Order: sequence, then structure tokens, then C-alpha cells
Amino acid sequence: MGLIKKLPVYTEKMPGGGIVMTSLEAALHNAQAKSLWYLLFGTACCAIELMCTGASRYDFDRLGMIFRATPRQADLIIAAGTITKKMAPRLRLLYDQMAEPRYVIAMGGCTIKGGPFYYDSYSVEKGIDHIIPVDVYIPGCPPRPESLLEGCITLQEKIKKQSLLDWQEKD
Amino acid sequence: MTFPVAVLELYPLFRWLSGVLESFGFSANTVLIISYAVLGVIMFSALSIIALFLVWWERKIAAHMQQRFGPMRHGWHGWYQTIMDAIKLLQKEDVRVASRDKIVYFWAPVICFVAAYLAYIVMPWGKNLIVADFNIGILYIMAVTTFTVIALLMAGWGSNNKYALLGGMRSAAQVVSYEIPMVASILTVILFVGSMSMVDIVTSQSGWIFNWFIFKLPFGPIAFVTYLIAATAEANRTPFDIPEAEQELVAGFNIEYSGMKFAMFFLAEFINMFTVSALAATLFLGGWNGWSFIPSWAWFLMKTFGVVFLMMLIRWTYPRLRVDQLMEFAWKFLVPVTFANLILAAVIKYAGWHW
Amino acid sequence: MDKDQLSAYLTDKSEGKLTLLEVGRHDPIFKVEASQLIEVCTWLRDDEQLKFDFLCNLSGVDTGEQFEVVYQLASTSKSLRVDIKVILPYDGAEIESVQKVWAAANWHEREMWELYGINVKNHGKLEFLLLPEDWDEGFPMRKDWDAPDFIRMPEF
Amino acid sequence: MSDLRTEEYYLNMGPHHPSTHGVCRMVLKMDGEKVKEIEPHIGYLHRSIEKICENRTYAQCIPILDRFEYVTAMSCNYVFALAAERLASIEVPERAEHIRVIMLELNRIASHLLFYGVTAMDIGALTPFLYGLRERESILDLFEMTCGQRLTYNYIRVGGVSRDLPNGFIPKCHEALNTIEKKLADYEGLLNENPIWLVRTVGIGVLPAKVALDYGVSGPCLRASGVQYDLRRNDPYSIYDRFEFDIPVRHNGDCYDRYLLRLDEIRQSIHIVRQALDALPEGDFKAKVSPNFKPPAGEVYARIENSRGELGVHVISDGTKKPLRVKTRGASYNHIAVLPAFATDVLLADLVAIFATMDVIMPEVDR
Repeated sequence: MGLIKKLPVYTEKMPGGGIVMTSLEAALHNAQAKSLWYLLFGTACCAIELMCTGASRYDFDRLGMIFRATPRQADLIIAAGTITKKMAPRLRLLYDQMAEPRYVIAMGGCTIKGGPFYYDSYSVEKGIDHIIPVDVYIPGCPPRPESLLEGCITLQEKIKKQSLLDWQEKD
Repeated sequence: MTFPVAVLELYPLFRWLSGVLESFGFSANTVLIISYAVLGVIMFSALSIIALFLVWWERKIAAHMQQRFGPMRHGWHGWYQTIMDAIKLLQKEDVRVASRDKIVYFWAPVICFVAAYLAYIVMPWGKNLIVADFNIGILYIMAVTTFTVIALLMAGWGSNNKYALLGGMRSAAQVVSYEIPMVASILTVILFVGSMSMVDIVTSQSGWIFNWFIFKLPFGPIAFVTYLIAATAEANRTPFDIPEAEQELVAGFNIEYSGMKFAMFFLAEFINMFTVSALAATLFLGGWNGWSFIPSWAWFLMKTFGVVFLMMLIRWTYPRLRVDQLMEFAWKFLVPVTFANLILAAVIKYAGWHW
Repeated sequence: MDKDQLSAYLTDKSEGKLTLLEVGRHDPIFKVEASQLIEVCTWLRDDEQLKFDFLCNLSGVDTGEQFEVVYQLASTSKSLRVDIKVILPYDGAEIESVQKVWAAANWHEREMWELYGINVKNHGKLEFLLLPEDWDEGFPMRKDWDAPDFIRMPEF
Repeated sequence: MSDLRTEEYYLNMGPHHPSTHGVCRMVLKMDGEKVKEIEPHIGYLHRSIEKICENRTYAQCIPILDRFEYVTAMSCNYVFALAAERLASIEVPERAEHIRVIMLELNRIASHLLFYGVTAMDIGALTPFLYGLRERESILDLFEMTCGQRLTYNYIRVGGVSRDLPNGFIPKCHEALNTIEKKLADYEGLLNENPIWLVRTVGIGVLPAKVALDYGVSGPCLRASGVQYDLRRNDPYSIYDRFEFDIPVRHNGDCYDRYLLRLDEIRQSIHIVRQALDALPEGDFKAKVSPNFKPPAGEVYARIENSRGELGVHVISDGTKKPLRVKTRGASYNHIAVLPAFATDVLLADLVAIFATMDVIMPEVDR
């Protein structure tokens, strides 16, 4: 990733660098979008729907998404289920352990805003965007597999629209 | 002009290449070195493509066994899915764990990757399609494929992670144990051929189909089955995939590797699977021998992919063995059986009770 | 034994240690003094007619004036059910651990300790079970518990 | 060589680990591959359901308890409704009781199918996982048809069920049951006599009946250890006493028995659902209950047999519209607590198998 991060600096200076950049971007981001490996991370109800989405009827593999058990090899956390105050530091740690570029899908009400029921709970983290940056929110309690697939496709669209220069600025 | 052996089949290409090079005024030795380099590049690309294809194939077979479709959206039935995976892995950040053992951590995937490719120097892809025909060919393959275990052990140690270490240790124990039945079943073949050269092994199986070693009753089928079991273990595949047992060790030895380093392990795993299948095809299924209306390399690939397919079916059917049961199976069952088989074969050979 | 026979049997045989609170909507509820808890529990478990060998549940209760600890017992061989209740004062609530009688009580007691602040004697391992390791906001299940970031459900 | 020594080390398994079924963390003291001591750490999913329930009316508690044990959410609905009905002495119509039994048993089948898949995956076979989930979908379809949700139903309410069975439910239910019964033979063919499956499960993780009772293990795990204790028989609730079914019992208490017992239970559940469908009477599906009903003061501990074991809820009413205390008791709580007592001196892979066959589900533990 080091080289690719530096690429924009060099190519932008070239005459016609813009064209080189756009085709490169298209190729790289296409690849990223088409092979999103998700981390096997589930805490509560949404995890069961996540499993169902991986199973025969909905089949994540169609989109090129397979699960990885270790965060080092995953591109995407699908935060499925309630994140409590005890779990929050661990989620942050998992996110930190992932290799860039990394994406987060907040699946279900609990990860968006503490859930439909847990607003007067003393132990639930009210939304995971307090802990890690979120790319796509999928509402529902729990969301249906179709909406999860829709969320993943939205994320793919989002990745394709990124610019390499964004990475440059992030660094 | 002496060319690599493989050149006999690829003659026009190398004829043209050497013409071009000689017109630039390179000496004959340089031309030979460059020819080998070109051959290496061809081999490397072919194998990488095969490995990527195998990943796709594995995913499709798994999916169809599980009443799914597998990759569908990228090309016809997702044919370029794994290419996309490879490009993505290239872009991923190379996470370097702070507490790693720097040298060991870095070299583990490299050794694993290189060792996986080394075996193909002596692999007969077809009639006259071999890089170098060593007279110790099979011994050489056995030697270099074992390098993989060193790499896995290094990866386990260098990551400074307990899961990785457990995975590395398991893989060392496993590969060392299964090497013995594997070699013992290969020895039955060598015993009959009387040579360790891969070309000799293949040519001795030419003629009609019952010259294939798998049909040499009674020891041939036994040797083939024991070889296949040991080879599955050697390639770290289910039911013997304990070094990276996902449910116990998260990802085993490669738990701390990301991006391209992980891709190297991943590709090496599939190339290893292809290697052991190619060996099975060469040793027991007659190598590239077949009716001549199909080119010899196509026969070789067909037989190899047949064995690969068998290994994939096994992988998606069986549960995983436990580490002690795995060792028990190797030492208490496979080793005695293969050695008994070897003795049987020797008796048959010297009594002359074979065709 | 149906629940009336059971409550009669328990009232007779317990030598006054068990006081019937009510026969309950479904199962009889008895009261026991905190000092006699272990003795009664052992008897309930070992009595030939009762054999309460299964601790279903153990709940701590904050009624607003006092703490109650309720032991829900069942007998797997005789198909019986009974509740045993211990009433504790609000200040310095303390109870003996019943782990020696039913090992299942271990986690329930730990939970009661961390959520209600009821001290458990002879427990052996009173550590946070459900709450985060660095929790310092008191005992959340108490009725008067409040914290700065705790949003209460509005009255309706 | 004399300075060579071996050392025990600690391995942290979880809270994010593929085979801890959620967010259980176990600190293992290991000697090589052998697990010497287990110390489970729970609470990573502690959502304070009990505290929340104290601030809700009885009717509002039911959707929260859906999330208490989402794999068999119908049971959670039911057990709270049962407690509230006992507190307020509400009579439930016949039809509602039948519908409840149908739903509870269908949910038990769904949960056991999930168990089948997840256990097989934990032992290393990935294909059965997808088979199990595929048949589960056909049951989820039935639930979706009835109440519009796949996982958290809020269907069984105090006094009955939220709505009547939809048109065409009964033939579709029969069809689903027939398919499952047929496929069950396939599942058993895939694993039951598979030699690798046998060496991985037979004789592994033997849970003695005495330890099980002492630690409050219930449900299939207890019955696999030879104790015939099923609340559907021993403490009958609803209308289970009218149906004819067996309580499967096995005696070895190892992983294989726990696995087989659940497959047997699927068959019994299918049998019960068929009987309930045939006996389904006409009539009301819900008694008239005010949404803000105030049960008289008192307390009730209601318990039912769900797919994991005894699911109990202890509800105390102080005469207001909100409960004074709701304490939930999930079977998995005890199933994790018992692990240090019997799952030591096993290999790491066995621990995974034992954990899988105990069929633990974390929200039930952490609440």
C-alpha cells in the first residue's frame, strides 16, 4: 500500500496524469469493491441474519464477499449487533488491527443509535460511530438479509466513487 | 545450441528468441541463461494463473455442493473474481506487528511462495515439456516441498502470536509425520521404475492404460490411496487443515499477515495442492500418457485437475481431525500400511509376479 | 405432591425455619432467616421426600425498602418447585453463599453482588461478571441508582 | 538438556473468536495444546434487559425479551406472557394455546437446525452449516407469513397471540415439516456415521449427570447425560399434556449424544406440531387484555423448556402497570458456568467441540 499511496504524487505531476490517475483509480477501486472480505464479527441478533445472508438462499459469495476470521485479512467489519460499553474498546481494537483500506457497515438499530430499546440502558454504547467511523448504516431490528445485501452494494458503489487522493490526505 | 529440455516442445519460440538475442551479439551462454529466465517467467505466470483459477474453482465447487452459486457477479459465473481479490490484496496495507521477529516474519511468506514454485523444475508437463530432467527428480520434489513447513513454522514464530505459534507447531508436526507415508508410497513406484527421474517414471507407464501404477494390483491402488491421504495432509487441506483451523486457531500461522504477504501464503497453498495432485497424476495416473489425439500437456492437466477435484470434494465433505488423532492416524495406521505395501511390492517385483 | 401438600410438608418438617409467605400463583413461596439459610438449603437438597437438587434461578430484588434474595428450587426426580426468600436490610446487606449446596449459585451470586451490592460471604471470587472491569458508577440495578449519562424512560 | 523446561501459558479466546458464538471470552491456561483451566469471562453483551423491563409496562416488555434469546424468540415471548398471565390470572383461549404450541415447536426445530449447522462448522465441516440454515429458512418463512418478522417476532402476547394464523399457513406448514423430515435423513447420513465426526465427538467432553444437576445444566445437555427432565412433562405448561411425544434421553453425556439428542428432538417437535395443527380449534386467538393492565401484587417464576433448556423469568408485581423486578434465567448461563467443572484436560479442538455442543448463545448469558 505504501507505493500506491505515493502514486498520486508522481502521476499528478505528469502531463496527462489525470487520465492515468482515473484509469488506475477505476481499476484499483473496482478490485476493492468487488472483493470485500468481511470480518466474522457478530454480537447479537444481527449476527444470525448475517449468517443467514452468508447461507444458501442469500449467498454473500455472489458479491465476492467471503468471511475471514482474523481482522488482518478483512476489509470490512459488519458490526452486527449491540455494542456494549464493555465491548466497545474491543471493537476499536479490531478496527485498529485491520489493514487499510478498511470499511465499516453498521448493521441494525443498536449500532446506529443504541437500538430501539436500549436508550435507557446503562451498558449499551449509543451508536458505534462514537467508536469507529461508519461507511454505511443499515436500519432494522434486525435488518433483513436483503437489506444487508443492499447495504453491501451501496458500500461497493461508495468505494468505486473514491479518489486515490483521498488516501493521500488521510495519511 | 543446447536448449532447456522443455524447449523441444516450445521450439519455435526459443528459436525466434535466440535469433533475436544473437543478432544483438549476446554469447551463447547468455542466450541460454536468458532462455531459462524466459522459461521461468512462463512457468511462473502459468502457475499463478492456475492458482488463481483453482481458488475460483474451489469457491464454485464449494458453493455448488452447498446449494449456492458462489461468485456470480464478476464476469461469467464470476470468473475474474479471484483476479480482483489478488489486485485488492496488492493494495492492502502491509501490517507489520510491532512485536514481530523482523527477519523471520518477513521471509516466511517469501520462502513459502518460492518453495511452492520450485517443484515445477522437474515436473513433466507433457511430452518433452520439462524444464530440467534431473536423475533425482522425485527426491528433489520431496526435498523442496518440505521447505513449506519451515516457512509455516517461521510464520508462526515470527508473528509473536500464540495462535500463530500453535498453528506453526501443528504444521511442523503434521508435515514431518505425513512425509514418511508419502515417501513410502512413492517408493513403491520408484521400486518398479528403477529410476528417480520424472521422465523415466512417466515413460515407464506408457503404452496401454494398465501400465499406470494405480492399476498395478494389488499394491498400486493402496499406494495411490495412501499417497492421496498423505498428500492432502501435506497440502494442509481438510480434513487435515489443522494448522489454520479456523474455528480453533482463528487463522493459524497466517493470523498476523495481511495484504500481499497473506496472498503469498494463500497462493502457495493452492500451488502446493496442485503440486501434490500433479505428482499423483505423474506417479500413479500415467502422467501425460494418453491417446495422442489430445496433446500430452492436456492429458497431464486433465489428470491433475481430476485429482484436485477429488481433493476439493473431500474438503467440503469432511469435518476436521484433531491434532492428536491426526498424528495417531499417521503413525499407527498410514506408516505401517505403506511400509507393508512397500514390502509387498518389493516381493512382487523380485518374484516377478507382475506384468 | 401438589403445591398445597408441599407447603404443608415444608411447614411441618422445617421446625419453624421456613415460614409460608403465600402459596403463590403457581408455586409456594417460603421465607427463611439469613442465618439459617445454609442449613435449610442443605436439608431441602438432601431430604428424601424433596430432593431439591436443581437451583433454577437466584434473583436479587430491590423493593425500594429492602433487599430480597429469592432462590427458585426444583426437584428433578420428584417434579417439585418451591421459592425460598431471604429478606435483607437495605444497609449492610449480606448473605451466605450457597455454592456448597448448589454450585450453580456461583455466577448468580456474583451478579447479585455487582448489580445490587449485596455482599456474599464465603463466595471466593467476587469479581465483576457482567459490568466492565473499570465500572465505578455504583450498583445499577438498585431502584435509586442514577448516573450522569443514564437516560430514564419518561413517565407515561 | 537439563535446562529444558516446559511452561504453561495463557491463551485468550475471544471475545471475538469464530467459535465462541458471539462474544464470550475464555481465558485458557494451556499446556501445549492441552487446556488445563478455563475461566469464562462474560458480559460483553450485557444490555441490562432486566433494568429496561422495570421501566416498561408488561406489554412493552415482550419485544425486549425477543432480544433476550433471539434464536428462539417465541419462547421468550411466551415465557413472559405466561408469567404475566399467571400474575394477573388471565385465561387464554384454546386456539391461542394451540397456535402457541405450534410456534414454540417450530422455533425449537429452527434452533436445533441452527445448532446442527454451527456445531458441524465448529468441528470443521462447513457444508452441513449451509444445509442446516437452508431448512431453517423454510420455518422462518412460516414465521414471516404469520407475524412479518424473521427473528424477533413479538407474536405471543399476554392473553394470546397478536394475530390469527394467515390463510394457507396450515398446508405450508405441513409441507415444510415434510421437507425437514425428509432432509433430516440426509443430515444424519452426512455426519452420524462419518468416521471423522465419530472420533471428534464420541467420548469427548463427558458431562456427568451429578455435575450437570449441581451446576443447573438443563435441557438437551442434561438429558444427554441420562437425566430425564423435560419441563414439558415435569412441570407442564400450556397444553403440552394433551400431546403425545417422547422425551429422548441418552446416557453417555458426550458431544455425540448431545448432538444426536437434538436431532431426535427435531423429530418429536415435528410430531407435536402435526398433532397441534390437526387439533387446531376455531375461536378467539386472544383474550381481552388491557394494554396497561395492572396485575395484583405478587410474584411468579415461570419456566418453560426451550431448545437450550430451562428458560425462566421471575416477575414481581407491586400492583402498578410496570413490573417491580424481571429476572431472566437462560439455560446458557449455566452451560457456560459448568465448563470449568468438566471441560478441563481436553485439547483445544475438543473445547471448541464441547462449547459448540453445549449450544450456548451469548445474549441469554449476558442479558
